[in-house]
Amino acid sequence: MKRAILIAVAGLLVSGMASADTLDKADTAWLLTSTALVLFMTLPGLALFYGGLVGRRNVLSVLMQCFTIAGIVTFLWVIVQYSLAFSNGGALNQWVGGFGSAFLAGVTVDSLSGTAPETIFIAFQLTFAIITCALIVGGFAERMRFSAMVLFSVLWSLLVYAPVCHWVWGGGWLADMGFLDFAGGAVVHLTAGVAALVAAMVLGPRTGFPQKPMPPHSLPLTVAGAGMLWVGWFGFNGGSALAADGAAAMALLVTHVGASAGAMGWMAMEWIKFGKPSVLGVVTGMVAGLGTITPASGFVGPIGALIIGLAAGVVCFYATRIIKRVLVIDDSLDVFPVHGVGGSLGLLLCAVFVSAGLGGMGYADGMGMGSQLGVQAVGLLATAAWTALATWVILKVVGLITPLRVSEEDEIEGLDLTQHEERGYSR
Amino acid sequence: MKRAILIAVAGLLVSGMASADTLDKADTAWLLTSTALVLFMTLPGLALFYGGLVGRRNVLSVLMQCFTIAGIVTFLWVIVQYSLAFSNGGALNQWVGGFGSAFLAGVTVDSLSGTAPETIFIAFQLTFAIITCALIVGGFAERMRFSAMVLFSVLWSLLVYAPVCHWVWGGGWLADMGFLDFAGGAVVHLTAGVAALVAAMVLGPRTGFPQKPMPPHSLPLTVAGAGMLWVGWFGFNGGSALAADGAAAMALLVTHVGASAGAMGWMAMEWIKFGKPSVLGVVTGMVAGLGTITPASGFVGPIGALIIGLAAGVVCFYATRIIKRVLVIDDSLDVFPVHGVGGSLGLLLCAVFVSAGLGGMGYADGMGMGSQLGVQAVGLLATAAWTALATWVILKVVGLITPLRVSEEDEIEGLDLTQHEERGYSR
Amino acid sequence: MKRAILIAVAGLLVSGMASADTLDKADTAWLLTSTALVLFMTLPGLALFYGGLVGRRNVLSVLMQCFTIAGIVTFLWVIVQYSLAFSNGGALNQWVGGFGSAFLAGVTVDSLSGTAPETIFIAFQLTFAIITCALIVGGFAERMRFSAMVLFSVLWSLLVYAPVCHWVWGGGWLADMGFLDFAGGAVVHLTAGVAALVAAMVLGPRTGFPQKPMPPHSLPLTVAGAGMLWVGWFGFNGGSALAADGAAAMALLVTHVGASAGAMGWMAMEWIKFGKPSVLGVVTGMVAGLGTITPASGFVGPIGALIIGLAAGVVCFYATRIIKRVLVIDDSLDVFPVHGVGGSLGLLLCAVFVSAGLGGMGYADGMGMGSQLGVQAVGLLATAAWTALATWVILKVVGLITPLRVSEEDEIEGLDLTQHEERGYSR
Amino acid sequence: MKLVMAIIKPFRLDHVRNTLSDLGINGMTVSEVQGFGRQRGHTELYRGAEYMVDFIPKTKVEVACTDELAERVVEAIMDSGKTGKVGDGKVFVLDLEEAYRVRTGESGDSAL
Amino acid sequence: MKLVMAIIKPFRLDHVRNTLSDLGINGMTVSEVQGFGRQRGHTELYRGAEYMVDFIPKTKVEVACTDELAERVVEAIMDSGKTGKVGDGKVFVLDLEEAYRVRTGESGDSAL
Amino acid sequence: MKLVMAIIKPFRLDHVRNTLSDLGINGMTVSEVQGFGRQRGHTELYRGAEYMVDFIPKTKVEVACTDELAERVVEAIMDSGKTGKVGDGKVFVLDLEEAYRVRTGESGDSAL
Ligand SMILES: Nc1ncnc2c1ncn2[C@@H]1O[C@H](COP(=O)(O)OP(=O)(O)O)[C@@H](O)[C@H]1O
Ligand SMILES: Nc1ncnc2c1ncn2[C@@H]1O[C@H](COP(=O)(O)OP(=O)(O)O)[C@@H](O)[C@H]1O
Ligand SMILES: Nc1ncnc2c1ncn2[C@@H]1O[C@H](COP(=O)(O)OP(=O)(O)O)[C@@H](O)[C@H]1O
Repeated sequence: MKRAILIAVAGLLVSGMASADTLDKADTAWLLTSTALVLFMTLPGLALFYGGLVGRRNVLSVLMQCFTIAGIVTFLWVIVQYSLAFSNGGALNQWVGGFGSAFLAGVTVDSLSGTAPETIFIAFQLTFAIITCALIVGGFAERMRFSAMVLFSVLWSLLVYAPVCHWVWGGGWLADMGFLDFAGGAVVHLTAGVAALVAAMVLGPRTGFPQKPMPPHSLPLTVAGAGMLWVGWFGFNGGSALAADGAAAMALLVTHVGASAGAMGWMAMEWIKFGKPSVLGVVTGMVAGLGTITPASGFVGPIGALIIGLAAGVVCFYATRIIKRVLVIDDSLDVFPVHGVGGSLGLLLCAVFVSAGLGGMGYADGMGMGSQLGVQAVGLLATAAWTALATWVILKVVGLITPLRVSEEDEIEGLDLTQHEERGYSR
Repeated sequence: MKRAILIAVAGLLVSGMASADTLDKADTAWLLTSTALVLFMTLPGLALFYGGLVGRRNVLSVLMQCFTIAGIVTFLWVIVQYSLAFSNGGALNQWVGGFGSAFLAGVTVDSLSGTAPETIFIAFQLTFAIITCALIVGGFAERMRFSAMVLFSVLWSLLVYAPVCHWVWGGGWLADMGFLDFAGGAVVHLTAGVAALVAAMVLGPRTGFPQKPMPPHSLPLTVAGAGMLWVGWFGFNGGSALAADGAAAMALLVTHVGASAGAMGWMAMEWIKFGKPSVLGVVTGMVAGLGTITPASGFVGPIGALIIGLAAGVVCFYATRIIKRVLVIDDSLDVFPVHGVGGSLGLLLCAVFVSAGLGGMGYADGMGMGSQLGVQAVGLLATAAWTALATWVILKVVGLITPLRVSEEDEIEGLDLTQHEERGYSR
Repeated sequence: MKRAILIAVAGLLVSGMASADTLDKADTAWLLTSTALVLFMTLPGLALFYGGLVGRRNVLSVLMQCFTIAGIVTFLWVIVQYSLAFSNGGALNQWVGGFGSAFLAGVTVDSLSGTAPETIFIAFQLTFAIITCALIVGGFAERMRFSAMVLFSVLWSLLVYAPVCHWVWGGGWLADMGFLDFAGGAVVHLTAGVAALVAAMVLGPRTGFPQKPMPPHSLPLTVAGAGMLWVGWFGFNGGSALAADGAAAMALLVTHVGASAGAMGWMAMEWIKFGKPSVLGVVTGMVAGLGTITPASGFVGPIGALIIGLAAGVVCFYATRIIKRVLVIDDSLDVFPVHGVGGSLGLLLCAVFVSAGLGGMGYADGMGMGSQLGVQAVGLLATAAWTALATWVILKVVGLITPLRVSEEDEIEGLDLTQHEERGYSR
Repeated sequence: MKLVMAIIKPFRLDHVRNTLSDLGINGMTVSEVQGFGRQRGHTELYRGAEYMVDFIPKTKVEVACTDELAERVVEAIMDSGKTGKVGDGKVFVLDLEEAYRVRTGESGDSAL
Repeated sequence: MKLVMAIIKPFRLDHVRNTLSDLGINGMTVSEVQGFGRQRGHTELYRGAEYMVDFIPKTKVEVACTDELAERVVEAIMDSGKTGKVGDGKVFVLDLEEAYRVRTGESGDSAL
Repeated sequence: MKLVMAIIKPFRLDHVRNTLSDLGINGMTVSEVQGFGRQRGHTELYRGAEYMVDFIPKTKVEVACTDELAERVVEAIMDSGKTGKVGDGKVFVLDLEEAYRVRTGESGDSAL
């Protein structure tokens, strides 16, 4: 979605009052709010969600990674990442943006992007760039060196996030193909999921995996973060309508339904398999539901969302078991099975439930379920392939500069003390 | 309030620009935000507030109950509960809505409810249905079986919440009578409070009550949740104006004043009685103040709110002591004395401070303080009576299907391990 | 900023649709939201931020102080503080407001302040009055008697906050001089910082300072609070535009950039000095960046914000070391070096980066960098001087009525038990 | 003097303490420990997989008492700590050479 | 060798540790415990009602030392742990049959 | 009977427990403690300043065993707890006068 589809949506939904080139203060008000909500998803939402899941001796390392990513991605964004994602790339425009907006050149208090100030579009999109990079943390948690993490995040943001974002929302080739990704199934969740998986494989498992249980040190923190993610996601998906209108409202409603259905789907699986549902299961299913509804959230109706959410709960439940148990990959906090698989599932199911007959907004001219599915598959595979390749190369390069992992001794001692000279809890 | 009173309010307050049948994007922006705020009250707000108050071995059970309720009430709402609450019930319309909006039939991205998309009205009202059901958790905390809790929540939402909501906000008999309940003194707080009390009595006290002290395992969690409740309540009461106007702003201001006054009222009582005020006292008084101002928040002025809040702090302080100490009922987290008593008090005081002479918005035509008080008393008693009766029957029915309580052994071991196979905190 | 500059801003930025005397619902929607965001900064944001930093035995005392301040400042605001800050002071109007709006006399649901209801302006400004007073808590944490704290907060709010707020935003002498303080570098951060420093000196250091390490008892709480502060600050600075327009959007963007740059600046210092960056360092730098960008947030562009933030990280890092290590003053949670120094730095740098040549909004007519710097210096010194003097006098007066500190025994036992008869954590 | 050290189930602590008080024991020191033994641990769920946790929260009670009282202290703990289920715990008796009360400097039986 | 086990007030720990260091003791093990004794607990407030909490946080210090040092260790703890108020705690002395240092395998006095 | 009390590095616990199980020891009690000793503590950062923390998290393992097994228990702990670096910890052996199993009332060796 975003800018690329804005015009279409505007034609369909926006009331006659606003036209694309005057400021609409109501849209602005909602985008201001949405930006706050999406930042809230990362800080403190995701930070706490992840922080609770790791061991007591690594809680700060995860919080630190999330905050540091917020800081450095902001720098990158202002300097060049926004430009690479959203400005015109000239001859390369199918693949990546240009340098025209580097250092936010030409952006003034009066610049508009659609009906809202360009500054809020910049800030809103920046919060997406932040959370995407922060999601990856779950893949290499509890063992990556901090300096390697910083370097990795810089390169990944420039080489993976910026181009993929441009493909889909910046006017690149996927936008041209009619690829549907309302709020980031591919741009956010699939890229983060694949990157986390590759990172987990390149770094290798945590010492003790898979024999040693590694229980979350504080589920209340995780559940607190989960609640914040849910609430913040209203801005993530609802804000992606870029207007305070029926499209935003419907996006919010289906987001909420998707989250609930994901939670209930996962809960049902646990209840059936183990006789007891767990709170970690419920919140994981909720996040899976949210990640899955994300690409579809501007295109489907509430009943579609219910089905998509339930599917997310069940599929991501199995995906988690397969990655951890069958493939024995230590994607520590299950980023790939939840976000990568969820995002992919959502991209595909979106092509089904966008159908007007199934309560969706209907296909674009000349598109049908089959052709849309084809486009979605192409976008999905291209995103996954590029992310996997680039992530792997980046890690290898970073590994040449500085070791990726801490020593076993430091891992046992914990990253908090050895990387940051701090402990999470004292007297 | 809500839809029922919308027309009146619209006439009074809404600026000439918006009429009831075109989309107002500013109203939409505020309702989108308010929906996020009210969900935030439950997740993670109320979940943490309650989670901190229980023992360490039951913290997850409470978080789980809040999240699960959010999930299942969402399902119910989409399927039939919204329809029962807000659609036209035909011949039974005085008592309950119909099935016309079941599965949100006919709701499209363009449907309006007042000046905002119907989808956001649905989502906004859904967050009220969620928190009402979640509030009850405090009554049976630390001893109810999870499966019984799920069953109970389903039936209660359909048989208590949906009809009472219809009476007051869906065009039912209380709306017709001129009953004033701006944001849910009866619909939310009184129903939840009475249900919690009945559940506490039917289930019986926790093992060890009242001899054994059962201190909160983490007051910082509780206080964090309390802060979220306060902030979210701005959306709860302010959003109930269904517009971004002077009515919403005044509702927000009196909500804030009511919360502060409730906190200070309770604090004063503790300081006088025990020589020391406690933080749990302050936040409990704050919640009492908020619950009490809720029905009145669209009708009174700031000075009225100050008095209402102070009254809430003092009255709920005594109510808590009476329920726990005199009547020896183990309403574990004091839902009835805080929400039930607070909501009732607010309904009655609303009839006083709505008076224009006392800074309020003034009585409806043909209404005076006495007659309004009469209407309020009728609504209050009817709500309490129906809730008590239906809750009791539901619990008895659920008890036939599955035991309501865990075994004493499981209660001692804790619900986290025995119901969910998880522990709140590990290494 | 605020009301005083509103007219200028309105002329520059607000679209033609809204004029200063009709209600703009979009502006109202954004102010409603901003008010929630700023309250969120204190409750639970700042409360958790501070609560995590103190010892386990004092966590509740800090939470209690923040909640109690919210309660009592609300009372004061309604009764007289709003009037002293924002109403016309007649002959004394250069120095302080009058009593015309005491008890919010004359404020109705239809009263406007600019394009929004006066009630929301009242509520929005009230959240600033709350957080300013709550920030001071960090200076005297872990040793002040609760009753003395209450008395101090009352007097300080009336004698320091109200007049300084009037000078800058209420039409007083600093507003007349063209003093630039968009969202409270002087009114909020400098006053709080200076007051904390004076309080720390008058009360004396905590027992054991500076030999005994006093590590934070729960950095996850602190980091959670830090995230909330960052998010809430979007309402603090963005809301200070008092409109949902380009000015608000730019303010939000530069706020975000300032926070990031502050975090990265402090992180760089730690990395250089100690070889390792810490999460407490990053979040402290973030708060420093936010405090520093605050006065400038309506006047500078994103590159200016980047530089201001970096400067904040570095300068406040050194300031903290100087106060604690060189001057050996136990400003327990470093309020002065972070907020006082940061606010001052921001006031001065604002005069530089407001320059249109440096990407800012440009100087007012007849103002240049030199003259603006002069005005800023005068405002800064006057604010600091009055705050220091008045705070000192207030503490001395309170000390005559009731001891300021708890006994050494109570300090060792902890304020939670001795002041509030509660413990933060139990089984 | 003897030092009686008992490992019991946490929820029996109140009962044990009351029984000891009845015996005239007016001091004891309690701590949280983890026990391994015949009693099986429990399974825990973690995102769709179960794992085994084999330590069990127990409470350690230490009571210093005179030689004469020692036997009755042991009996009292055995009685009041017993549920009859596996995992009820152990009572160990050690010889205590000397005991002092910090406040007064007293030693021997009168220090207890 | 002796094992000296002391129950003291938590905030005296630093002082006790320094005094023992001065004696040449360069090892000890510390844990958090809850004490019941003559010292009364405290009341706590819970939503407008008070209740009694009767355990009190204490610190347990365990020091293994040679027979010769034992008496001076006890004295040092008694001095440095003392506030003169009820609840100052106890010092218990147990006979220690053998001690080993894991790292080197040393045993006896040289293991301490 | 003996009571073997070992202070070890926390992350060696699993290894120690397995080694003891191999010996036929099927019960032990574990607790978290803080150690002071030759091993240096670590520095911590606090807002741009470093300070020293000199206690180190350790794990205490207590095993009651028969006289015969005692030596092998000690050896097993020494082997499995050893990393060869300073701070590996100590093993202390105390004489255990009597042991009881709460559940059955058994005493002596059969109670272990
Ligand atoms: N040999 C031992 N040494 C020290 N503690 C022991 C020993 N055996 C058992 N324990 C402690 O006693 C507890 C109960 O022992 P367990 O074997 O589970 O049950 P039971 O005592 O009923 O046979 C254990 O959890 C452990 O803490
Ligand atoms: N008989 C005992 N056995 C074990 N610990 C004891 C005994 N008596 C006291 N203690 C410990 O010593 C602490 C202080 O004892 P208390 O009777 O309160 O004060 P005092 O030692 O000054 O008389 C208690 O809290 C408890 O931890
Ligand atoms: N004299 C002692 N009494 C009790 N515990 C001791 C004593 N000496 C050492 N310890 C414990 O053993 C741990 C390891 O001792 P340390 O001197 O650091 O290393 P090492 O045992 O390798 O020489 C300490 O942290 C402490 O818990």
